Amino acid sequence: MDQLTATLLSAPVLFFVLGALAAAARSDLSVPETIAKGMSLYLMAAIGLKGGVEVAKAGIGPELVTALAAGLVLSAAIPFLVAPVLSRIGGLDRTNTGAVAAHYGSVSVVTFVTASQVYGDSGFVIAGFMVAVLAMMETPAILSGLFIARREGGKLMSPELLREVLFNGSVVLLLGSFVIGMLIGEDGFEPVSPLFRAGFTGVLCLFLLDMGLIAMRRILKTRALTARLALLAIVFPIVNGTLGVATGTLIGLDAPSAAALGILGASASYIAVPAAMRLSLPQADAGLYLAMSLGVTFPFNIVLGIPLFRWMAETLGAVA
Amino acid sequence: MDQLTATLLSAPVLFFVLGALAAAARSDLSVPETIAKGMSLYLMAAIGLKGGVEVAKAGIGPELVTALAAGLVLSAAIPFLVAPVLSRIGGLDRTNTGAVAAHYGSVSVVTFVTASQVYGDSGFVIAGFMVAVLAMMETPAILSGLFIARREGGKLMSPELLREVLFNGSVVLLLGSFVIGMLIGEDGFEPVSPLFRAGFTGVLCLFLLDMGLIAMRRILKTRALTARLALLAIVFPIVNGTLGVATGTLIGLDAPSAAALGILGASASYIAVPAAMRLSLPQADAGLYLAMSLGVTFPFNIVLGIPLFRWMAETLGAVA
Amino acid sequence: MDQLTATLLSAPVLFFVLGALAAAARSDLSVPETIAKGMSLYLMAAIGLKGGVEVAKAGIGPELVTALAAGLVLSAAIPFLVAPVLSRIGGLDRTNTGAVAAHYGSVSVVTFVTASQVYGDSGFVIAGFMVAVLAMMETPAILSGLFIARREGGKLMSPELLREVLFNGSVVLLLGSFVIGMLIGEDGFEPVSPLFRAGFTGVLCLFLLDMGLIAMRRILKTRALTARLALLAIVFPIVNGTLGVATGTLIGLDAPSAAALGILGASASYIAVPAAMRLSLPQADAGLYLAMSLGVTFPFNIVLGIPLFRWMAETLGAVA
Amino acid sequence: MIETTTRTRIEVLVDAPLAPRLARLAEQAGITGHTLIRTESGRGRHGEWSEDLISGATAKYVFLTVANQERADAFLEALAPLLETHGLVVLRSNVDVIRPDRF
Amino acid sequence: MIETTTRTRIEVLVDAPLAPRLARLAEQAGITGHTLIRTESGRGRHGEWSEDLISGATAKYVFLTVANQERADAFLEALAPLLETHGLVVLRSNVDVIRPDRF
Amino acid sequence: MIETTTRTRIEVLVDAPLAPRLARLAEQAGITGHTLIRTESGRGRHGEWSEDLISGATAKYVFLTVANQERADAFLEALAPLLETHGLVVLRSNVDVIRPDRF
Ligand SMILES: Nc1ncnc2c1ncn2[C@@H]1O[C@H](COP(=O)(O)O)[C@@H](O)[C@H]1O
Ligand SMILES: Nc1ncnc2c1ncn2[C@@H]1O[C@H](COP(=O)(O)O)[C@@H](O)[C@H]1O
Ligand SMILES: Nc1ncnc2c1ncn2[C@@H]1O[C@H](COP(=O)(O)O)[C@@H](O)[C@H]1O
Ligand code: NA
Ligand code: NA
Ligand code: NA
Repeated sequence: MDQLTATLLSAPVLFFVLGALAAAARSDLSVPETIAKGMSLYLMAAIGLKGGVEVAKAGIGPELVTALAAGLVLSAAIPFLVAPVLSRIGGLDRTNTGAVAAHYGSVSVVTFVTASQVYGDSGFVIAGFMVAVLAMMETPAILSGLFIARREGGKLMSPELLREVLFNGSVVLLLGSFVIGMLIGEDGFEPVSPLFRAGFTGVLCLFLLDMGLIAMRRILKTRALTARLALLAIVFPIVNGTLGVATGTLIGLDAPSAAALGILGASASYIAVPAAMRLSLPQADAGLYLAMSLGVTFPFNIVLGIPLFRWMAETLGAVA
Repeated sequence: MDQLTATLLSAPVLFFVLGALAAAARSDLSVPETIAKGMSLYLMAAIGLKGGVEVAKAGIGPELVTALAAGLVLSAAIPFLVAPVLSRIGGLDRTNTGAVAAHYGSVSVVTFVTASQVYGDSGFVIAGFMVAVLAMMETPAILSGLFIARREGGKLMSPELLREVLFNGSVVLLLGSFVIGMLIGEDGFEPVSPLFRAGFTGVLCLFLLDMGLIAMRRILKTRALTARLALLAIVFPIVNGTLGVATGTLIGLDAPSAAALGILGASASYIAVPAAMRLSLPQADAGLYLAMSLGVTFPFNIVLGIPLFRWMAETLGAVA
Repeated sequence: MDQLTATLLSAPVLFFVLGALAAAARSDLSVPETIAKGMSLYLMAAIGLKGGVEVAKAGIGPELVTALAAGLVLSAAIPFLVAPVLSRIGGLDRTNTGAVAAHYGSVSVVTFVTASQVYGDSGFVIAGFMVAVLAMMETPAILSGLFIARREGGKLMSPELLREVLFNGSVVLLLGSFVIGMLIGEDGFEPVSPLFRAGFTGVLCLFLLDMGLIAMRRILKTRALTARLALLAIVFPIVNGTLGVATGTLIGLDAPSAAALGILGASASYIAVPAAMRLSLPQADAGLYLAMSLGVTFPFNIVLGIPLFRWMAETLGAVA
Repeated sequence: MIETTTRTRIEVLVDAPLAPRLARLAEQAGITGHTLIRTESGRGRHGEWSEDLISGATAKYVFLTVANQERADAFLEALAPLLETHGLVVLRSNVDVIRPDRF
Repeated sequence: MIETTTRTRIEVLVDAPLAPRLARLAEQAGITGHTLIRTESGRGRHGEWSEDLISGATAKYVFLTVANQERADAFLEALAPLLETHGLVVLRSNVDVIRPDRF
Repeated sequence: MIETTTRTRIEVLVDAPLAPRLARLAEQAGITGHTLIRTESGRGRHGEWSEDLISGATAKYVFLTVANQERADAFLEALAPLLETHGLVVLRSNVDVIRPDRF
């Protein structure tokens, strides 16, 4: 697989590896939390804007609606697929099953962003509207996860939770920037393009450096992650990603966008969902779900998932 | 007014609106304080540098001196204009009157910065030296406000306050960058131009996103803001802005610079003055003056004031 | 010296001076700590990457090995040169002598970065591999300093200290980015070039603004810095820098790289070493070593050392 | 000499997303004021955590409030159901205050 | 067993711009040391605040100092005039320290 | 009424690079939990400091731990050798906790 080398030798992925190695060597290298948060806001605004500008150019087609529906279904359904495996093979109780399942139904913005950068660099361009699908898939999985955990006593939805699901910060920023991109179009984007387009890959490098540090440190200090659960954290992205690519191809997306739906299916949340779970399922073990989603699944997707789902989408696309 | 649509559809203003909507929906979207502070330092350094480089190109004329004098008078005088209104119509006591009045005499750097970006994008270019006027107008109003509040007992000026007035961080950064810009000129600016010129509008977008969040949250959680005071927070910028535009036209500034003097008159401080007031008039209600300057006047100026004062300056300029 | 004016009128150095003046005037201007840390990470990643890309173009020659060896020897030896002076003339006890000596053996990344920017702007280009020498020289001096302080009782090397020496964050980031630069080469660097190359000088300006503030504030609030020690903090960089330039010329480096070795010899650490000293020689006075390295030697090098070592390297190179 | 009165000081180590709920419970117990204090990291029976703005899931604050004994007790009662589920650490001590009517 | 002595612990919640003035008052009362602790946000009779670096007007710190009773009292006396005007929250309690001569 | 038990609260002001060593000492004394609290700046006999992320040399944390008296004493004993060399400030007081078995 030639794509694998291309991915592995791109600057963002190499910085991710550098971060992971530094943490493994127990270096004191670290990126301040607020800087990382700032970069994460920047990446979401940039990807949103660029997606919106693309849609302004290409127009909104029926594809967008189909893709949004597919994303919604995937995000809500995946938790129900992974839950029985988590409880039977992973040995988790109902609460932890629900919490972990919610993470896998939701998505990782940075995995999507890295994929769209790595793909784009070699001319394999994800359609702009997939950003809206990304935003759409962030939070439905939270409800599925809570349903699975079937919290006894108390209302199913506190007002805090409802806001978290509907107006989660990253959803609002992604969708908001997307709409702004549609409103301003290519011309209006031009003055902000030096920051949001030219600066993008560089910021992604520094952000992934931090993610490498965080992911490896999670793995090193976790106590709850058994070998079985670690294995599941690799099996899930492969299965869910395949599901995503297949769905994308079936509903008629082009290969890059089908690959992107694969990435979305495969990736697990580490932003919207963990905060919601602290609030709604506080008994669930944060160390566990962050170790799985951030410590194992995220690195897997960045390094192997990105080339894998492209290959799948190209192969399936050629067949279909 | 065509300018209104142009302003409303520029990326920075749209991000401001996005922030305000997110806060109104009680989204948990937020920009870390230190990131916002960093962007604010960047914007001040950039606007100072660019102003200085312009002056290095155009030379220092008598206009600069007249404009500085006009700015000084406006900043010192406006508090005395608004004070009687604040106490009679607004119903504020002497301390709060002085504190709020000081805010309106001083200026908002970001309002100026946004105006100069929005104007510049359509070829309506503010003269470089107006940055010096901006810096000049930051702090005289503090003294007027304290005089109005006529603090009993204690010295009028503590050493902390004197430093705040003379060497306030934003004044020093604005003027310092302005002088550096004059020293290095166009050639010396070239290596820093990618950061300070090309990146500018993009950073402004992210900063205004945060300002939208902050302004709306202020409004939502304030208790002290009565309907009357909210109305005054809209009347003041209109009146003071008109005063600024008229003064600018009278002293012979070109239309964009007269409009800029209008912006400066209309805008209210939310950086230099609040900190000085916490120190010197601690009994004044910070919730109140921040709600007025940041919650009402700032959004008004960003959305309506910018096109309004341009229109005024163009109309007056044609008449004069 | 024409170079002196060129250095003094470059934007980064002017921002450093602005920061120092603002602090001297006791302005409240300040850059949040996390922003400064973020910029420092950025500068290290950028300088590492660019060095690596240069080496990818030029290939690894025997020069690299010689220069690395020279750097290692300089870093380990300089503490032993300055220690007797510190104790006899400076009047320091053994612990403080060891701690201060370690700082002078190690290096200042930002001094190197500023020099390479200022030199590069006038076509005096430091070889890419000097970044590796920079990284190499960061930590050996720590061991020399501890040996000089000859800590009684306890092991010479705690596990924390060993990690600090081998996997210090800045060493890892510099070397890691250097290797990434070599792997991706000019082509792979292109997408990150807008952030890491175009944005570089501008970020350096803002970072040096903060360093000016910090350096001057250190000087103003230090109690331990005697006139003798302040003088030594100027003599040391001149002597060690001369040693560096001479060594560089002797081992056959071209003039810019010999000047760079001078800069490395002359500069004193304020990142890796202070943290290591807090851990290993806590009785040493942090106020003292930071005042010397950050308060005196750093400004001296930025303003005078940079043109001085260039002049030396050019003169020596012409003779040799 | 300044006159002081004894009041109850309550400190609760709490997950950041839960802090607003504590503020509401305190208010319902008649307590008008509180202050959130920043933490950096910690370790307990559930392992280590450190402030983490990316996921926002592992930051904690110290919720500090001073109140008279009656209100403090009411607040502690209201906290009880959260103690087990949300792994709160609750500390109570006495403290002298200067303007007792405020607390 | 480690020997300890009782000293007075004073904590003052104070607006950030006012913190240097407290340090001066403490020094004048003969207190050589203090530590500022970071807060995040809070609520009181004057409404809510949260750290706000843009205006710099609404950040607060906890000013913590430990001293012997005499100096602590002198410091509290010196604080008195600021209590009403600056809305300070002042807490006093006892604490055991190890090297009593330092405080 | 909520039932509480008295435990010992120990606070140590410590240089940031030394905090992990304190955590190890606490663990060796049988104490399972601690929390690090953020500081901003301070002043003592050795002059002023403020958090400083560039050199990383002058940041400090408050290391807070609650334990039963026996473990608290063991921890204080273990701290003793660091007291002089590392300029720690150590405070001890009593505090009521709700689930005493945790501490
Ligand atoms: N004895 C203790 N002293 C201080 N903080 C503690 C203590 N025990 C637990 N904590 C804090 O409470 C958090 C949760 O504790 P736990 O539920 O035991 O994991 C820990 O991560 C610590 O930050
Ligand atoms: N009872 C309390 N307990 C803890 N902090 C308080 C209390 N009352 C007030 N505060 C703090 O002091 C600030 C000012 O209080 P106030 O003057 O009542 O608005 C509040 O915003 C809180 O941060
Ligand atoms: N009496 C005190 N109360 C509170 N904090 C103190 C006190 N004395 C010292 N400190 C803190 O401990 C640090 C080191 O103290 P020192 O070793 O005296 O310089 C100071 O910078 C303060 O942050
Ligand atoms: Na997913
Ligand atoms: Na004004
Ligand atoms: Na050196």
